[in-house]
Amino acid sequence: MAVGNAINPNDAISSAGKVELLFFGQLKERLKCSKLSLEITQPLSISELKLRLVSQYPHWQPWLEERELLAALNQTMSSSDEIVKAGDELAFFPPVTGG
Amino acid sequence: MAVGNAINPNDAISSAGKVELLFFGQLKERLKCSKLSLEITQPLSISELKLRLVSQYPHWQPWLEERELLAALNQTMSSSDEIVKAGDELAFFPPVTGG
Amino acid sequence: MSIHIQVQTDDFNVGNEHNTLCSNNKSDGAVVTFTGLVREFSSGDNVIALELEHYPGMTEQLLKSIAEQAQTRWQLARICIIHRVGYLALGEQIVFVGVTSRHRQAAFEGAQFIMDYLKNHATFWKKEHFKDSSNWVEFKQSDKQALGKWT
Amino acid sequence: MSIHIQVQTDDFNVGNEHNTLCSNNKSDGAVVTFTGLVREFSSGDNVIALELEHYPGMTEQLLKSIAEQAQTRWQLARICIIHRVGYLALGEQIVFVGVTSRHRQAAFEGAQFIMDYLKNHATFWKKEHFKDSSNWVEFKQSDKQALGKWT
Repeated sequence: MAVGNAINPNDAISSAGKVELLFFGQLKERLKCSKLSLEITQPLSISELKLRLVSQYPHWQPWLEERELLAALNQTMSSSDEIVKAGDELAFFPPVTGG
Repeated sequence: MAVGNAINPNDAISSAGKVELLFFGQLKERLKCSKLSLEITQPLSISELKLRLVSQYPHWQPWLEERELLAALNQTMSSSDEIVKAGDELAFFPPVTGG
Repeated sequence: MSIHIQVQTDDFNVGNEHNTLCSNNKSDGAVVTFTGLVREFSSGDNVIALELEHYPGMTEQLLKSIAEQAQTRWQLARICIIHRVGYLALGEQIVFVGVTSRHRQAAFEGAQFIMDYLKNHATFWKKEHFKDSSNWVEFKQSDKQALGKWT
Repeated sequence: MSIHIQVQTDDFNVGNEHNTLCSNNKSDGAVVTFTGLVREFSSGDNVIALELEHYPGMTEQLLKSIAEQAQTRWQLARICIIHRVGYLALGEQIVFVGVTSRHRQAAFEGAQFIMDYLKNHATFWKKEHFKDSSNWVEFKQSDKQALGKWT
């Protein structure tokens, strides 16, 4: 389902800055974290960003490497090779169970 | 759609008696008749009964011979070869258009 | 399992019927309703009202039989069918079908099945009133075709 | 054409939503609604409540996008989607989908399509509370399979 970007990434003069991370559902509970600002120095893929998180919070590894984990970059469902830039909003969550 | 008999036909000792005829929808308007008691002396098929009606009311012929006309004997949809007995309720009507 | 069938001249209230379907119903998480209203059916013409007649007794039995068939095919704990007769102005409600089920798909399919069978089998006849004329509605082939998916 | 999307903690009133779908709507003769309620989902266990969270902003956009997709596939003049979040006790309403159309089949299919896509794509997460424990609901394969009929 394509959804327009809700947050305009900065046209970064410097490519350094913060990425706003969000966690939902069971993942949020397991990480004991609902949001986190991550400082990055250059654009990186979602999977590279996950590795950064795991190196910083090693006990998160099993949950962040969960095969079914989903990611949304700037509120659009995204695959793990998409590039995250400073100013972006990146959310991780398990498969949805609404309705 | 099978529906149980709403009216129990008499276990006729004599087979003579009345058949209650009902007409609905456009047919009722064309015949200018919504119900009619028809005296019969012996059981007869629905198509034989139609012929009786036509001989009695010749101007009804085009409407009673309408190809799409439906019949319900004792409130059950019926084909023209089914047998009508004294005490029965027989309804004629065009295809239904509810809902 | 419960079936509620009503043929009436009075209007019905969808909110109330919905409440009745849901109340004291511990097991069903899905409720699907269909409501049919008097609209401008015929393209170009301006329907101002409908007039509906039915075959009292036979209609109620047919509706009950349709609901029972639906309950043999899907797990539908509660079914409510209300159909109005008489003179109905533009915008008025004609028919309500509401079903409850444990399962979303069953509720959707059950309600759709009931409407498709009602359109083809229930003994109602509908007359459209225009400003200066009126005519009986013709049976729609599309309604007959709609039955195809249930066989 | 109108689309109304609402994610809220408050309850909704199906009767009111139905009235809104029907009022000042001259052309649509068919209204289909789906309502989902908190029921005893897991066989054997006794759910006493659900807790729902969502991704604010993204959820509303996804629901709007699902409704727009439905309007490109079917003639659906009005669509209303309401989804509750927060703590919901047994028997409470969770989700409402209501659509209006000129055509009965379009209304049924449109509402079913929206629910199937909502279940698979809308960013809600559901936790079941039992007497002495709680657990997050697992994604259901049957919901994924339900999408099959729309492709």
